[in-house]
Amino acid sequence: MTGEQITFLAVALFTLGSGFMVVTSGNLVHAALWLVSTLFGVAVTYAVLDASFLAVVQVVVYIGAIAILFIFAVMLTRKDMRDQGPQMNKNWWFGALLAVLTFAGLFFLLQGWDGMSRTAAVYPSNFDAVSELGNALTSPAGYVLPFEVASVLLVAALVGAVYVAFNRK
Amino acid sequence: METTLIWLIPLPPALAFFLIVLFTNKSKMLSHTIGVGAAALSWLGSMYVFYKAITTEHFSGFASSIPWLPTGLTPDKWFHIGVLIDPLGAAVLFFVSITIFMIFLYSVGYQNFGQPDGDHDRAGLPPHGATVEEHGHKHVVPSVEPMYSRFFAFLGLFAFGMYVLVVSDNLLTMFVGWEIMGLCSYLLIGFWYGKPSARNAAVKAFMTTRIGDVFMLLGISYLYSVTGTLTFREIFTEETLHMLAESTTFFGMTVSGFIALLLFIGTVGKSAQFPLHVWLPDAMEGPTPVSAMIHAATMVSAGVYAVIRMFPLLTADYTGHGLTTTMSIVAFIGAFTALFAATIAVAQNDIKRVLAYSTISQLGFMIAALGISAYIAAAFHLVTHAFFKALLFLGSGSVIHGMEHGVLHTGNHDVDPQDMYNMGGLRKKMPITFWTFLIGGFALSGFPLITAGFWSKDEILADAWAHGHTAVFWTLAFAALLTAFYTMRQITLTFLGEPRTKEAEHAQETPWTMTTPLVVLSVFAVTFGWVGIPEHFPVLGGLVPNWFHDFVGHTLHEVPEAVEFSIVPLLTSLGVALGGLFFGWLAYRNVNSVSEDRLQIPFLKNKYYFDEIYDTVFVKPIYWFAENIVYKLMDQQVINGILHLFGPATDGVGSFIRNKFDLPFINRLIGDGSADVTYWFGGKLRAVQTGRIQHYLMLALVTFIVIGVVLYIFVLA
Amino acid sequence: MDFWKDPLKVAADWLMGIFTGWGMPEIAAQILIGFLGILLLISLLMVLDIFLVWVERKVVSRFQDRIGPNRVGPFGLIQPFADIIKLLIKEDITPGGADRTVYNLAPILSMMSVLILWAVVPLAPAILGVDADLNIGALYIIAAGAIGTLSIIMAGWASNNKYSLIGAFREVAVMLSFEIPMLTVMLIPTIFAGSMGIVKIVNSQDTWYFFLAPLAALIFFIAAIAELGRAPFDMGEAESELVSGYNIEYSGMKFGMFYAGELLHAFTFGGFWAILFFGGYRFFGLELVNPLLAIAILFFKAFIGYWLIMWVRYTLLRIRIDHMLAFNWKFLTPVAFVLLMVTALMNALLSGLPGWLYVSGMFLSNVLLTWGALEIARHYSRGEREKVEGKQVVEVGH
Amino acid sequence: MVPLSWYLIFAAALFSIGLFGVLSRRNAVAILLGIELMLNSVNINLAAFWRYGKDVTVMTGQVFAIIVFAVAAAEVAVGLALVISVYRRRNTVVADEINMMKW
Repeated sequence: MTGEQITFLAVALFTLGSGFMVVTSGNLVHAALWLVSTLFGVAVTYAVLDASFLAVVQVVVYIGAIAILFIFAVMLTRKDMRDQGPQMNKNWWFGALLAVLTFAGLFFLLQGWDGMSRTAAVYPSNFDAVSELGNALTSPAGYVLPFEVASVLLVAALVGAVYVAFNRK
Repeated sequence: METTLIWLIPLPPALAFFLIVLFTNKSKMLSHTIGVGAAALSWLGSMYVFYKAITTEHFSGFASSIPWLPTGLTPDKWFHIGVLIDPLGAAVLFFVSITIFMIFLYSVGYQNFGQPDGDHDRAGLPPHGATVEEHGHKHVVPSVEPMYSRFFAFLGLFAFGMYVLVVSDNLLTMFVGWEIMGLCSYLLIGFWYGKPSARNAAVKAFMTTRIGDVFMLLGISYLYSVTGTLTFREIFTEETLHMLAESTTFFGMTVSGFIALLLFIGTVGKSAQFPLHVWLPDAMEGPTPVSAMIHAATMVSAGVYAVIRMFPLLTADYTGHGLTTTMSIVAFIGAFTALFAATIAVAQNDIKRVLAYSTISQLGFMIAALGISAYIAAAFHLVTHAFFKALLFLGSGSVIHGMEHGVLHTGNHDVDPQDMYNMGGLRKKMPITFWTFLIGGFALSGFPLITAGFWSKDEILADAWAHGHTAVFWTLAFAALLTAFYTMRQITLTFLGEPRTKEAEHAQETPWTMTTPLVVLSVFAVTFGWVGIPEHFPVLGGLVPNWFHDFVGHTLHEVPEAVEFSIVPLLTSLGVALGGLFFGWLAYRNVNSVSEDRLQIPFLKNKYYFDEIYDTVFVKPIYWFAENIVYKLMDQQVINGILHLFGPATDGVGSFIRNKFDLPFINRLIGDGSADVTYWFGGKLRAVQTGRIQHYLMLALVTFIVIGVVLYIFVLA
Repeated sequence: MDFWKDPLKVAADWLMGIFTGWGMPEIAAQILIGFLGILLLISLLMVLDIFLVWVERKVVSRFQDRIGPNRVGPFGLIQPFADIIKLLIKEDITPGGADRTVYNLAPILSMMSVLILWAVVPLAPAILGVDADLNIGALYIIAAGAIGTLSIIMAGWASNNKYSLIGAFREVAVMLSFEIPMLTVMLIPTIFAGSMGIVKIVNSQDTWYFFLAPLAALIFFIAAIAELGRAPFDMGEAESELVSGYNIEYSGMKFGMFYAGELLHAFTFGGFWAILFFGGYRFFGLELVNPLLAIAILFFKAFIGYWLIMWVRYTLLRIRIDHMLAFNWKFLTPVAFVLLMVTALMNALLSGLPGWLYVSGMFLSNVLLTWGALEIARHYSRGEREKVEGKQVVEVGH
Repeated sequence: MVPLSWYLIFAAALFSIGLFGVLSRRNAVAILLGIELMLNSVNINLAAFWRYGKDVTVMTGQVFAIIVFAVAAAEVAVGLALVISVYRRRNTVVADEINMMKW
């Protein structure tokens, strides 16, 4: 086992463990905080994958905005600090079964794919992924249209969210 | 930098159009600020590009293009659109941007900005004047145009079309600009749509130019199908031209000649050449800045510009000995139009109509020059003509404006402020207008040595003489004589002598926004000629280098040789210009009313009855055909008859089907039956719809897994 | 001689010799030296932090026409140490009903979010002969700020106190909102430098970016103050309304960490302001003489920024929360967006022109934009005022 | 070196955990939390495919991930706004009790 593999396993276990806590934690604020740690694990995974931009954006967008929004929402939709009653619905066992089945199915399908054992090419030393990503996002030969559509989606979501959550007097 | 700027040049007027139409229509102040500002921006950009072009050594063009229509698999095989400013483009851009900017500025004054709203003006009619009270007594002053903002919006769109046309590097976008201008000319000629004459003129202009445009589109399509490209620089390569010149098509013409002819028909429509010239005089119904815009700076020039652009195609099969079929047609139409329009102009009394026919005639000069392959002379005359004709039109607008002032003063609305016989002696009332109009008129007549018109017209004549096209030469020379004659007639009737009406006595000089463009354009009308003095000209030749020839010549692959100097054309042009001016003055210095004018020949006055001929030959028969054949015979008898037959037949079949098939079978069995089945199923299945999102998701997942497993087992394995 | 040229390098080489002499593999020795370097930097920062407490107290008393600490040591310099001892020996209270883990984690995260910022601060042209650059440095600053936001909401929620929760809500809303203009104007140095790397940004500042984009520097400054939660944006701990805001339940060293974290954060943002707009450690080639001199230059510039932040804090009044958010969303953010677009456009148009023309073009466009934005704001606020007070016509007497 | 399979299985596991959360939690906010986990697992896959693809200079994977970020942000904003709106009207955020839309 190389150092890289050990790092990966540690991060993956940390992330999965946090993820598990997200879906099982009885206290919703704790669940949201566990989400933060899961997201942080994912950010580290990106960093391991040499996707530094994604890693930082993950922290900025997910931890800095989305997780905080979750915590806000949790706090705004309750009367007490503690959660009352069970946090799982009656069919949770069926959900668990389905999740396990999904994982098994995915695992089975991935097993049959011959690209599974592929290893990464050596990362070019003078390759600037960030500016390359910038070019890809903004050049007409790249992805400028999806990028613009995504921005329109964000504006629509902004307006929609304000409209939906607005407290009409 | 330059190429980016060229892309941006057409943009400000287009933006101005949208801004004015969408947002600032209410505010006249804001609208004209945006319009004039946009024109100024484009002008600045154009000047920068022009400056860069003339300071570049051996300038051959700024070009840039992007792949646009995916007509191939890889972007380099796509249809490219782009911009191209070569020497010809730079020269055209130069005069187009100046004249457009000047016309925008002029419009502010012409449409009476800053004057009060009219008493009973309404949108669609020219303003009638407003009554104001000052120091206790009322008097009538000009009132502001009700659709002031809209006017600037249309002008902006028009300017956009022209800039697109000039900066295009391919026929397709050029055609787009061409058509935008066609639309705008329709909108602008019919700007005062409350007047029936303006409406009809707009429709006439649109329909007539449309005839040419259809042929032009045919030419473009043919060209694309043969060469697979519409980009100028790709068409004008040696191989392509050679290929086009070698192969033959209909009527034994070469492909290049045939395409050039088709494109030329487009020009005939756009530049109002015989026999599609009829729309242009009527287009005078529009406001005067529009006339200047259409007749000088942009649209008609665009037609000539297109032919100059396609010159390599036109002369692809020209060997230098004997004109080709297409070139002969072009030369004939040009020369004929030049003479024919000049004769009509002699008998017109409306100040703007004279200029309209003079435009047709001058465009004929250019077309004729192209027909005899005098490329640079045509381009030169295009530029100089644009300056002095814009000047003349704006000057005539200024005169009309001054006259309208007089009309408002006297209150006698029967006096036509455009009729030259109502004028006279205006040189004292409107000095700036007079002097600038005089400069423009002399430039048009080709007053020797000083004016720009002399040099460009002389070059055309010299070319015609040097290449031995004597018929063309003498025709054009006679036309030039007439030109000088009617120009002097116009100046004499309008400005010289004594006022013939009370209105003319009370005419007034126009505001600075109108006179400034006149002064600026008059400077160019004189000086622009000096950049193209032939090298072999006696005394003057060689004082200044023949810059224009050198510069524009670089547009072509090989710069055309300058023609040998010859004394005959020089003497001719001196003679016709001075003689025409002198006779014009002599004949009209004492004429006081229409009846004393001996040249009011009905045949000329009525423009050779062309409108009537077209009316009889084309319009009336088509109306008759539409009324009698299409409407009464086809529609009412044949089609309606068939339709009436269908009715009862369908009715019979319908009731049969209804009673025997629909009611018992469809309704009972299938209709009600399916409803029952659905009802039953719905009752059983509605338990599934619990209203809980997670149940749905689970159900979807289960289904997905089941389908996946089934597919895997039965299909993949 | 070498020692004075680059003492850090000499020290690192010396340590390397010792460690490898002990039989340690080279890679392990390098990692160890790296850790020691981090330790050194953090210790330096913590000592600086203690000093900052004294500076802050001294400056505030001057602003308020007092003398400030002057009993312990010369000019009261020993006072912060006495404060620390006091904080350390205080009882460590965790309120009943608090969420213990989260409650105790919050101050640590708060301090951490400040300290990790220093990972991307370029202290000198080259430390240990290496000029490493994180190519997303500018974004990293915002990312670290996100952790600070998290620590505040954790503290506010875990304390089980309504004042602290309200304070945290306000503070977090402000921080989230002001992150947007801040990130936007950070892209402006990025445009000029062509990179998000902080070192690249510093190195390409032959002209301070302040002169290219004064408006961006101003917006960054305002957003930074809001991000710090200092007056006039100190809604989170408005004493007169919320007693002490999100850290109301903290005492002893836990409170000390929030407090010290805030001071160091202010200083750090002074540093980033200097780095992004005032050339960082560069000062007419002086930075090349000695790395320690470069660090001193950077700290000097950071202190100026810090002093400005203090000046604003002790001069201006607190702004109401809704005004603050409206100011951000309706004014600062649009201005920042427009500025970004204008800058990008001008950069494309002016590129290739001589330097002075480029700089003056940029400067002029900024000034024009500022003027326009202020005109619009003035017009809008007059409308608002008239809506509240009714239109008032001022008669001018003859 | 870490083979690609590890990343994919890691992502699949995270996806399944998220799925479990979505299917089993009562609180609507918690359901959204699960969805976030699922989106993140997708992003891990995208980043891994980018890194393990034939050519690292082709940025499709990262671009796709960025767009997923945007979609996630939009989804959270609208989703939480809906939750808050529902809470205001019906005083509950338990998914099982928000079941008016049925036969």
